[in-house]
Amino acid sequence: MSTMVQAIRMALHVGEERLGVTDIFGEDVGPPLGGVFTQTVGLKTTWNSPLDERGIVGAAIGLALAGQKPVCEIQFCDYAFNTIDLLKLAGAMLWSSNGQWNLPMVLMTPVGSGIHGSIYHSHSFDATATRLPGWKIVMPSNPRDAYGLMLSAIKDPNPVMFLAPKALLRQKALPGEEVPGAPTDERQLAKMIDAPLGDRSKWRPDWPAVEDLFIPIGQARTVRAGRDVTVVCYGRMVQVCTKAADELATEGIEVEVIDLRSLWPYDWAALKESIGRTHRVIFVNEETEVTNFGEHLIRRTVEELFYELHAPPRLLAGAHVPGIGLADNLEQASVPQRDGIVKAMREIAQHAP
Amino acid sequence: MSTMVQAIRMALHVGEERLGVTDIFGEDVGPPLGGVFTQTVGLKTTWNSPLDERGIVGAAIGLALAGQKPVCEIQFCDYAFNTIDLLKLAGAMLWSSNGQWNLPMVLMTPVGSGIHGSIYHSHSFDATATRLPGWKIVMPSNPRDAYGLMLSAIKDPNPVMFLAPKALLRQKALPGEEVPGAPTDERQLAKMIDAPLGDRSKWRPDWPAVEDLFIPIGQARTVRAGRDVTVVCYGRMVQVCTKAADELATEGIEVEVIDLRSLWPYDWAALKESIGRTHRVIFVNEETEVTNFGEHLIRRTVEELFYELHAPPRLLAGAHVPGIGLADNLEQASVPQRDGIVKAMREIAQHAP
Amino acid sequence: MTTSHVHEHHGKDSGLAPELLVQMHAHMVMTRVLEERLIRMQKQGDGYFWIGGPGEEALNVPLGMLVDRGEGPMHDYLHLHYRSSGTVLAMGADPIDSLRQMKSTASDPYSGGRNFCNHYSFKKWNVVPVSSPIEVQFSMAPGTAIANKRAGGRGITIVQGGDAGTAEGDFPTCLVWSSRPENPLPLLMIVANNHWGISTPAATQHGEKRISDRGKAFGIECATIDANDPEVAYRGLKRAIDYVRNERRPYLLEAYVSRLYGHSSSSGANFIGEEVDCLKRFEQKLAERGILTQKHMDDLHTRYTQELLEASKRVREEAPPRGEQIYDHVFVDVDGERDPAAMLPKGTR
Amino acid sequence: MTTSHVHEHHGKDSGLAPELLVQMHAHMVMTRVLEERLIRMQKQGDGYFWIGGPGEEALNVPLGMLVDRGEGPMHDYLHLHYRSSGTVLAMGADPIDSLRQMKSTASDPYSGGRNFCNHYSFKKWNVVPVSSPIEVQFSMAPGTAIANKRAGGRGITIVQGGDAGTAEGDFPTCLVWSSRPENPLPLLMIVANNHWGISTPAATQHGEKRISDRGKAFGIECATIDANDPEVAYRGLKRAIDYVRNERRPYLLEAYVSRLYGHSSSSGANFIGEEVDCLKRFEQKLAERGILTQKHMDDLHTRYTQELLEASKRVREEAPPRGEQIYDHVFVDVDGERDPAAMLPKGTR
Ligand SMILES: Cc1ncc(C[n+]2csc(CCOP(=O)(O)OP(=O)(O)O)c2C)c(N)n1
Ligand SMILES: Cc1ncc(C[n+]2csc(CCOP(=O)(O)OP(=O)(O)O)c2C)c(N)n1
Ligand SMILES: [Mg+2]
Ligand SMILES: [Mg+2]
Repeated sequence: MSTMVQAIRMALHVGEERLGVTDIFGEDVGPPLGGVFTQTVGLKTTWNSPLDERGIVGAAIGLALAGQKPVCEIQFCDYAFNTIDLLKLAGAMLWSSNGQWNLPMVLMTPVGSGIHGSIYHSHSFDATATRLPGWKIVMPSNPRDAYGLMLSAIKDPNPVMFLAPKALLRQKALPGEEVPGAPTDERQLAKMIDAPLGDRSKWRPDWPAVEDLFIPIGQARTVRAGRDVTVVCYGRMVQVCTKAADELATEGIEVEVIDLRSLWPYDWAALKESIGRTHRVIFVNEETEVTNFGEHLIRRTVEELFYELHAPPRLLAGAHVPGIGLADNLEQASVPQRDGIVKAMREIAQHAP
Repeated sequence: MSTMVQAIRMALHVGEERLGVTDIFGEDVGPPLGGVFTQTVGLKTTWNSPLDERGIVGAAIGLALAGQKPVCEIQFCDYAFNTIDLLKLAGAMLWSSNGQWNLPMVLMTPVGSGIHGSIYHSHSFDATATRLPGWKIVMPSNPRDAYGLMLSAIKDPNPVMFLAPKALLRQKALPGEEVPGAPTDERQLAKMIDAPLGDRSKWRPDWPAVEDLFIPIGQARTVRAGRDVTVVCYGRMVQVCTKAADELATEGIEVEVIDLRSLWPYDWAALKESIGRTHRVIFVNEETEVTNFGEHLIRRTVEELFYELHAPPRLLAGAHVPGIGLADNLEQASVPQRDGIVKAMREIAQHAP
Repeated sequence: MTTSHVHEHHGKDSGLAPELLVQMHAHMVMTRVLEERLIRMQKQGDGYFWIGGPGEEALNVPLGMLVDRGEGPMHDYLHLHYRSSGTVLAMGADPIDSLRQMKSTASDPYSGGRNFCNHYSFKKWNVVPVSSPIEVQFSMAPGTAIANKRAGGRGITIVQGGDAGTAEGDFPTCLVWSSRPENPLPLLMIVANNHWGISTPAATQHGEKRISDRGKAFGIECATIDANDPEVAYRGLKRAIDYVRNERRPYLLEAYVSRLYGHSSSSGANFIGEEVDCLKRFEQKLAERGILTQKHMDDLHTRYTQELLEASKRVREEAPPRGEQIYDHVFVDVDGERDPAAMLPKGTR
Repeated sequence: MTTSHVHEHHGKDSGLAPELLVQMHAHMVMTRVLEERLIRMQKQGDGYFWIGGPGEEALNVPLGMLVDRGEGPMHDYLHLHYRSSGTVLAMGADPIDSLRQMKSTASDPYSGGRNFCNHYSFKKWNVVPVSSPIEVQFSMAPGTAIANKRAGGRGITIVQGGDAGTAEGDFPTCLVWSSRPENPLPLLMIVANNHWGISTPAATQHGEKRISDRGKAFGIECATIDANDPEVAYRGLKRAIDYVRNERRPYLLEAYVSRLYGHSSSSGANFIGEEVDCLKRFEQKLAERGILTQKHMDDLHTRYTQELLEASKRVREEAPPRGEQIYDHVFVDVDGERDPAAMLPKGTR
């Protein structure tokens, strides 16, 4: 049972060995630490950067321009907001040069709340990311998807942003969510690839023979089938919504939970099919609720499926306030919680047109 | 008949004389140029800054922290994308200090396409701006509103962003859109407040006795009443939509055009009343169409007015591509045009549920 | 003239009055004890995260003692970082408020339970809110310095950050904006150089022999000092502050400090034996010079520790903020206007 | 050793071969003629906006002549700005393509009618796309320089911008990243100092005596030269490029240049008599030294002018891009994958 952070690390290792990754870099990404979540420890091409997010994104663009395959990290997405101009530039490089320069780069960054991160370690990035034409955006909800999406991101010749739900990084894989080829015994895996505490200068990882797994960018996953309501979510909200759906099942309400996995491009075909069947849909994410990507999905839904709907589509998202406060009550009042989701699911299921 | 750029200049003058404005600054804002659109020429408190948008926003925050009343400018909103972290910080200052520090600052910046500005002088900023909790956002569509919204922005004790549709800056006021107290003879006004070409070191403006006009932030304006369709727009799109509505009137279709004027807070009461009457609504803006503020308004509409709607709500917005190309055909294909708006209005008006 | 040199004064008398040294020592002890209490609280589950300034006391306490404290541009503005506990305590902050912020209580006067510990804000003393993003304070500082200069008094702006943070564009922004020929500013920039950025040694990322050299190209007065010695730090700060106050021009001060408990609770927050302990070193000197006895100093340490232990117990009883309070302080109301927060679509959560 | 000095060699022989000077002169004339043609086109309504490099020929032409031209990290990468016409023409660019970009034709090879004139892009020559935002090229340049160094050849990265732009954080980002002790980079930074930022005189905003001094704190080799003299510029550039090629370390070169037609068409694009005209000055020297006759030089000017006039007529006949092409080149396709642009909701426009 690997964790998501182990899955990411194994994917980056495969990237180095089989997919031509040349540089994995960012603040504290290289030795001795190997990432604030240990996501890059023991890898071959890692290096530490100066404390300069603009320099990190800029260097990644430059490396990609020169045909290298960089994976750069912004330590927390909360610290990427001084680089939006460079992210826009990266997304525009191919387009503005009329097809001359593509950028084979990956930018990975931890997102979302759930670790008591206070104002600057709780930001979401999906709204901002989906406003960057020229970028593909992926966001896994479990170790297997993290592994398969990272491999696809690395293989992709375009800029791809990998948003890692930080609250899930240390969770163990559930059955069916394992990284193919990785030992299922967690003790054994930890011994192989987790760095020892203290001095690691002599330690070398013993990488398991993991298999290729390329989860197509743009392909959603139905986590839980259901006939009554469609719930579209991603990242940390997938587990919360699935638990909420299980709870409602005891009331005889069958909720279909779709994990979008790719935010851009996104799997409209899957959404259309499901909403066409259930006629009721809720979009759930942690991002602040105004000018929110879920609102785009609602727009698309009413644009194409208006007469399919038996209830107004709903959005459950973060409060439109300047930050997520540290105190428990504040964080819980700021992002969707299981109870609220259950309540919304029940309301929409029981809604009579 | 003053132009919008003259109206802004007169409002800034009133700000200096009657509302305590201490600093009007930014790149080329001070002498000799007085702004790339002449919006700040002849004013008392203007000064030029280094070519550093982060420094501009940072200095404005610092000035506001120290109880000054700065109006800072980002020369084109296209160049504000390396300052989003600072804009977020400004919006969070009061909230994160639990109410201790408010920031009485105004940030003004030209937005939108329509002057053949190519990739970096055509950006819209409304989607990004409405994702900044703690900021109020205004965007005028004519000289009078520009004047009245700027005065309210200056008076407001919170950070206010003033988005100026650059394609309208040099248009003359239509009847009813004049700045109260300004001479209606344009030659006379120009002689009084427009700087001469060439050396201006000795020139001094002769300010007209303009009156106070505080257009409440959060109050929309019905530009054109109509029973059949509601169109919600702002900035440059207001004229385009109004012309389109006039065209449709000849077909007996009466379109109501609402100029939002304030994007945050926005006048939901006015929208609700109108949509409740017409049962059909189109939202129009120039911003790229994915994770777009108009999508928020559609979400709010289906959330609260779903059963009032006799047709799916529509969004007309900019193409989701990396930039706005310079060639005419490219720009026109990228942002809403009158023909497309007329077509959409006709479709939604004739739409049979 | 632009200078850059390391002052070394260990051992020999600094010429500072004994009373001053005693007061300085007391503030340093309280700062250390407070940080150790915060670390303990976090480890005991009375807080989620710790970051703070043990190892910077010899720099931050003298700074707090030298500040012209007050509200408005006639007084000094401070743009501090998350290791500045010594400065605010020396200015007169009540340590229990730091415990409140650690415990995220509604009574936390700095952020109402919203921000991490050591994220200070004192409107009445011109201490602007400390924020987590590194170095942004260097972009804001010129603004308050313009106000100081305009006010025509002797107030100045002081901004402080770490060494790794100088790689951000905000640091040179401050160099450029404070030295504009059109309007040079009374602005003291302090770089607390502990030679680390979390896990990254400065020597691997920074080619500067001295960070303070970066001021030279701008004609900015600059110096580098060993701020593990509070007497050296006091005199270095005083020289810098006097210069900025009188000349109304910028000054860049690089100060070597220690990071005694590592970066933060994320890295364990355990005492690092290899780093110089400025407090221990200072106490040896005070004892040698017969200014204070070790006994007196130990007693002080014990008393403060006891006081803060009791304070932490009291804080444990204080209420947390309520969920609906997230909507407080988004805007200050403009009379007559409906609170825009009330106009929000309130999605279910 | 770090140096910073202004070389002055006017009048006296620079030791450069006459053939080289003749070639240099021809490129400078073509560059000037091209810019004047672009200006005329804009004024005649054959383009919306002009910005370019008249006044920088004496710097940019020698640069283009000294570049190791080719594709990939074994050759030089160039991150240029919107005044770099002289560099790309000296490298062999066809001037008609600049007219195409001015006219926004579909045949514009640099941007397909999407970008302003003088926004070059040559994949085959490592000239990365010029973009309008000031100074961002200084944040990207370290990336290509890392690739140059890794490739193990003699290729280097050259990045160029203006003087006002050095106030952006991207400039110091380049200083920090190119001089990291862990991995110093073969990176030549050129600041074309024309003493203006649109309407703002550098002297009002910049306290640096020399911009090149900003490299000193990082131990970066630096120099300031008078690049209104192409011989001085050639030798200054050669010294800098040789150093970077051989030492695989960064170099900061500040070059004084003129802005002969003002900032852009927004400021009128009229000839500014007060500024030094590097081409005129160079032609006087070539005549004095008997290297070229004024007649020959005038004829060249006339011939190029005629050529570009005819080219501009041809370009006028070329087709503009079609509206639906806005969706081209958003992504490069990954085999088997549906083009994501096709998945877009296409709102009416
Ligand atoms: C803009 C930004 N990037 C990254 C971080 C994460 N982070 C927190 S502290 C730190 C290191 C700061 O080092 P330095 O500036 O030397 O200050 P020190 O902590 O050593 O006192 C980093 C990278 C942050 N808080 N802000
Ligand atoms: C980030 C950014 N801010 C503002 C502008 C608008 N602008 C275009 S050119 C210019 C002045 C540039 O001056 P300098 O760097 O000295 O280069 P020069 O034009 O003098 O060659 C400005 C402010 C821009 N293009 N990019
Ligand atoms: Mg440090
Ligand atoms: Mg310049």
